Amino acid sequence: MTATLERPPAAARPVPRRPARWAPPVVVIALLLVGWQLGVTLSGVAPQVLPSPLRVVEQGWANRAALWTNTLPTLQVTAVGFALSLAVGWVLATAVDFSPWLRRALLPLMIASQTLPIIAIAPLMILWFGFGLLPKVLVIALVTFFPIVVGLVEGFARTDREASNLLRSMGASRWTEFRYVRLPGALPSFFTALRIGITYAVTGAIFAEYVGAQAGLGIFMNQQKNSFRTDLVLAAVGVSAVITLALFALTFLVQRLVAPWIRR
Amino acid sequence: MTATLERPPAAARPVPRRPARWAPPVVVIALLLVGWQLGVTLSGVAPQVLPSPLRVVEQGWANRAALWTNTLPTLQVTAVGFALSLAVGWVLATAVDFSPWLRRALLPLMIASQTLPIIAIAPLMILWFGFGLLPKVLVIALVTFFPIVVGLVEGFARTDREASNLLRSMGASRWTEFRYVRLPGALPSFFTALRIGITYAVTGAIFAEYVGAQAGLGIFMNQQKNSFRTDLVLAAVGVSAVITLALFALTFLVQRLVAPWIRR
Amino acid sequence: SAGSGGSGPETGQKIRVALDWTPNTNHSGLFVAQREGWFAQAGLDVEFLPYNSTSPDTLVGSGAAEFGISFQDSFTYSKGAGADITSVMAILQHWATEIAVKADRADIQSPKDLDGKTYGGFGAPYEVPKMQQVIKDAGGTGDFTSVTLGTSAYEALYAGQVDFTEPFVAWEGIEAQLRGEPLKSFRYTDFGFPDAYNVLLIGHSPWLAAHPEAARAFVQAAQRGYQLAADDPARAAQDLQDANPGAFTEPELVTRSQDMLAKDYLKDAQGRVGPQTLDRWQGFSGFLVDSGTVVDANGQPLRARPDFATWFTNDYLGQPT
Amino acid sequence: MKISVRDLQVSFGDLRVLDGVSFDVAPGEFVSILGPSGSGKSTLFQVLAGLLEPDAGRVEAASSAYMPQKDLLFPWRTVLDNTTLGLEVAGMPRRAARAKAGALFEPFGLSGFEHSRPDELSGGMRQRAALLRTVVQDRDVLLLDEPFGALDSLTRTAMQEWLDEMRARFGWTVLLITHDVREAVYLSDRVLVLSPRPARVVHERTIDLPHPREVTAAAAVEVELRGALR
Amino acid sequence: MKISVRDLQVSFGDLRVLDGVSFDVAPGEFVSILGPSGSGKSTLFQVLAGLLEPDAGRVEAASSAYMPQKDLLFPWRTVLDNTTLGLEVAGMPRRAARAKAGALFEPFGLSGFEHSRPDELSGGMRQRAALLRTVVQDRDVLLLDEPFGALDSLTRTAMQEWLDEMRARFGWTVLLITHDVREAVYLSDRVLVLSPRPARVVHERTIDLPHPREVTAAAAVEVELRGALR
Ligand SMILES: Nc1ncnc2c1ncn2[C@@H]1O[C@H](COP(=O)(O)OP(=O)(O)OP(=O)(O)O)[C@@H](O)[C@H]1O
Ligand SMILES: Nc1ncnc2c1ncn2[C@@H]1O[C@H](COP(=O)(O)OP(=O)(O)OP(=O)(O)O)[C@@H](O)[C@H]1O
Ligand SMILES: [Mg+2]
Ligand SMILES: [Mg+2]
Repeated sequence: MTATLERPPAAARPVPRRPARWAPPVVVIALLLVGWQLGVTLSGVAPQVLPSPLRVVEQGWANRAALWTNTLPTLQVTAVGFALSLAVGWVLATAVDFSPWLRRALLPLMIASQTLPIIAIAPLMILWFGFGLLPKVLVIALVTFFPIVVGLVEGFARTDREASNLLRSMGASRWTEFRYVRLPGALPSFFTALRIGITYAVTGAIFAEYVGAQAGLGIFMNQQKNSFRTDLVLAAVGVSAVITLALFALTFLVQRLVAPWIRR
Repeated sequence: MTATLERPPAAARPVPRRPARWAPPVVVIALLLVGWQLGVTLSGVAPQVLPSPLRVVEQGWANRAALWTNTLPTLQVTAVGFALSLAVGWVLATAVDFSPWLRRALLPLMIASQTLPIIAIAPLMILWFGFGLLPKVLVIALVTFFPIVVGLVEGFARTDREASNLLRSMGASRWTEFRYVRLPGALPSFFTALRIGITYAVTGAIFAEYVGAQAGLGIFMNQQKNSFRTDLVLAAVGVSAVITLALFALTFLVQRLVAPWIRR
Repeated sequence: SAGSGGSGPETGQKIRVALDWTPNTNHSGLFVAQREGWFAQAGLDVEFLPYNSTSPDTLVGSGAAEFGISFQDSFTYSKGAGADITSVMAILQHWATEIAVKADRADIQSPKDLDGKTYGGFGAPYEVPKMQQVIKDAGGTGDFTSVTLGTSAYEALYAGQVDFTEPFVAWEGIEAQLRGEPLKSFRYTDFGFPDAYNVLLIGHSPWLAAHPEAARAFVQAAQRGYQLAADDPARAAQDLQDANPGAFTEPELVTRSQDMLAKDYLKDAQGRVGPQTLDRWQGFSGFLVDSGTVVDANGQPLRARPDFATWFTNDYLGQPT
Repeated sequence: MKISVRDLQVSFGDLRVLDGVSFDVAPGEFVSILGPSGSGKSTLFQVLAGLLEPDAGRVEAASSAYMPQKDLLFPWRTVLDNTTLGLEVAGMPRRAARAKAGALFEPFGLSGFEHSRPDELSGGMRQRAALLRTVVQDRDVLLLDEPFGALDSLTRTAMQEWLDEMRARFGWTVLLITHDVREAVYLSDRVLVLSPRPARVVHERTIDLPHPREVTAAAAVEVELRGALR
Repeated sequence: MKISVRDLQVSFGDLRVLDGVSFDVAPGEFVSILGPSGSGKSTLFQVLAGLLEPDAGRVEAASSAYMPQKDLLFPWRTVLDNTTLGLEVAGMPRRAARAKAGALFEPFGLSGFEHSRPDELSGGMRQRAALLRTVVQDRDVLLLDEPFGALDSLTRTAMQEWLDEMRARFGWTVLLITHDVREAVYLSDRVLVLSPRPARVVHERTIDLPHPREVTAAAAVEVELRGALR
């Protein structure tokens, strides 16, 4: 390679500008929607089977009050449930990191917990915890705590041995070593897991409403499905997709605040 | 610290011996089971609500033929579905790593895909794909590809910039750089994600059977639930837990073969 | 009598009702009684439990609810397995589900033509024995393939993925008409299969014993609600929708369904709403027990028919007016 | 010219690092670069290796093998496979690459460690492995960023002699960053001295002594260069 | 004795690294360790810092501040916060620790980089930051593994002088691994020379010259030590 370059002093780095950043998803989603609309219109498929996107939007807008009323409880349950999930995930991962005994004892249980089908435990949940917030929150925590734990446990375990040695040479206790090396070292892995977990949180909440709920997007979807209103089911799916996307984006924001050093 | 040590040459490192390794999970699980058994016996709760573990084992054993018949299709669907999920995950993550445009275009779609409730897409799946293997395989792939993609994408993105530079200085193409640096560098993150994904795979398969199946653990659970046989539902849950634990353990084996350098 | 000691029901008696599904026309009498204030007049504080995936048989059987909606088929299995429940009222007097195939299936003229075909079902234990029996009654062998599909069964039927399924004629059946997917259906009883109470109101047996007055008050208010639904389906449909704002986005489905129930299903041969007979119970539940698929609390098939008279009661119903 | 740099300017944010650096390197020439820590020597190499775009200036550089200051051995490859990296990237079959790199383990004092993992090497051994990975690529131009910094004098002398011999044999063009003035004098045809940050070339010295050099003969040059570094 | 090592043996698998190393270090003494690359110097330090259990032998070592050969700056901390690490671990409030470490940025030539991220430093600057992180801990004993390897001669001399002065002022006991014989002679009360792997102490030389030392005065010692390293 014989490269020749002659450039004026440049202050700005070539970061894609706003339209360029937003263009790709907008273009692809627009293409998908147009294709869908055309497909539905041309095939003349019944709206109960597959409504057109225009119909979904139109009917969703017409029923925006009901959608909104049902979005709020789902949001609330998601927030509380995921907060619990984070707390449980951190506590378990930390405990497991400090004690290999606990690690061996708890990991199989945690994996097993992920195989509990809601269908099997829902009756127990209701009998034990009634119809309040609690069972739903527990379902969300159950569905989402596992990625958090795995991400943290593996993040902790991959800490540079030499970095741990440095801390030990400074006379650091296990806890100090954890705080100064293992904890920050596990953050990249944690944020990856957080993004996986939070994606399941909204679906988890909708799912949790099957355990028993007065209102919520899951209830709404079920009602509309039983009334054969596929368009409104999809409108609710759209709402939950938007919520999930927003939460996903939020994790990047949090990451930039909490761990700005993580290179992307 | 003034440490004094005088030790004979020691060949062996202090690795916990077999009984010590297996003791913790066995002890904890035994304690749980005994507590559960006692709780059920003392409270006299109806077996439809919560059967005792002894009863679950006993009835599970009595119905082992039916359990086995229903385990096989679930295993098959899990294997095929997760294989597809891995393939899709790798292809998407690689594509997205090569093209920031694709990354921005596809990531929102992938997140949105995770919010599709099976209840909404099951009818479409049936319409389009019948109720052979395909729709179930697709549901599993849908449920499990996302952790794989996120783990890989973030693993690729966290590649040491200086390592990439080194490869570029050797005249490596983007593809060669990917193969020599980004790919191996992302493996730790991939294996973490694999463990998360594979845990969801069996649950996903059971879930997928609700889309439509002749046999499988999900069908079995549903039938037994409708027959108020909570004991047999839990026996099936136990089987799926064992499968999941085995698959989880398998990931460590694969990791040791594929990427023995990952420190744990 | 026990419990409340024979004086009128304590005011504010709390009663929890477990529904089997999202609110629909099978529940209309309960919502009518609520909207018309009849529960309140009886001094009852009735709460409909929120939608949940737990079977009402389990909820009522464990005392998590005092009353619930059940079906004679599922009731037979949970009662056989030892659930502490009693059927206190028949909501639908007949089978309200039928074997349905697409109307253009010239090859299927009778259930006997279903041999070798594919059934899209819901994973309940009674479906296959029932279908087999109906097919045999119609002259077939009863050999068919069964696929568990849940609520996707209807879509699968329309798409030709399965050959027959078992819809509620007053819900999915009407929806199929509204959608323009005509169905052809066969009544089980036309081929000699025993009739059954498709939908039941059930109560927690210990609670019934302890609170006979409250039980009577509740059942009679519900009965009155269903009576109104049978007499004035339009008003019942309105009450149902008013009680569940936002739940029904297809009003025509509700009114037509309510009309159909009023016409053919809510009243017995004598025009009464609610009563049950031992004959009916022995017919269908006896058939299920005989099929060997009903098991007891220990998982052993019931060997002999139980005394079905202990499974239901008409004692809480009001006298025919 | 193998390398031609004119008026090179590089800044990191507000920090001006290279402030108009200019020099040429002729084919087969061995040029050492001396300069204070943090002056911008590694930055200059990154530009020459095509890894960093300068803010201004004109750079022409033939394709080179670059040894960064950090050793950057990959934990997922054995030491041998780390050293074949450049060859593999260039498309050489794995077996041939291993044979070629393996032959250098003996002179580099690494024999017996072919199949070790990099973190089983000492600091100096890692540095030698990184140097091996660079020179085995047989490129015309070598950019070596402090290749001998972690070596004891004996090992260092051996490596220097090896490099001197090889470049004479193959006519390599070498650009070497070092902090050891004696090393620069011993090896180079020419030495460039950079100023503290922001860096310019403040001194240039052609060394016309025959190879291999006697330490004593070059003492005067050494004193002159030390002076230029003040 | 601040440090007492008797018959120390360390192997990695089949690789025997330390083969009966014995020596003592008196309080306030400055001892340098010379030895071929890969002989086991860093391994010895790891045993002294309590990070590696020897296979046999007797080690007594007072609590020490250890500077490993790799700089190990944490990417999640600014340069300043990396240098306060040892102080924070010892329980010093963050503000006080920052003040204390911050005062050394000027003499270490790092001022202006307090709030940079470690990967924005040059190799030599990273090394100085790691040294700063070690000495600021004010421990009685310092274990320094090649602290000046990546520095140019001027910066190196400045750092050496600083260290010489400080240890005189505070009576630090210092154990230093270096490849620079002149550095060892300039700074040490005593020099130990290790053999190639498996390492033993093959030469020991007490240097009784007054401080600060003239380079010329120590030339004879330098020649002797170079001989021992052969
Ligand atoms: N990626 C970066 N971002 C910001 N500043 C940087 C970056 N890389 C280098 N610098 C700064 O540029 C200056 C020169 O760095 P460089 O690594 O080129 O020095 P050097 O001459 O190689 O020093 P040394 O001899 O210590 O290796 C330093 O002040 C350093 O802090
Ligand atoms: N973790 C390890 N596992 C296996 N072998 C190791 C390990 N650490 C060091 N060694 C080996 O021990 C020997 C001594 O290593 P050490 O790092 O002590 O050398 P050193 O004297 O510090 O060398 P240098 O001057 O190059 O830094 C080397 O041959 C090295 O390969
Ligand atoms: Mg440098
Ligand atoms: Mg070393």
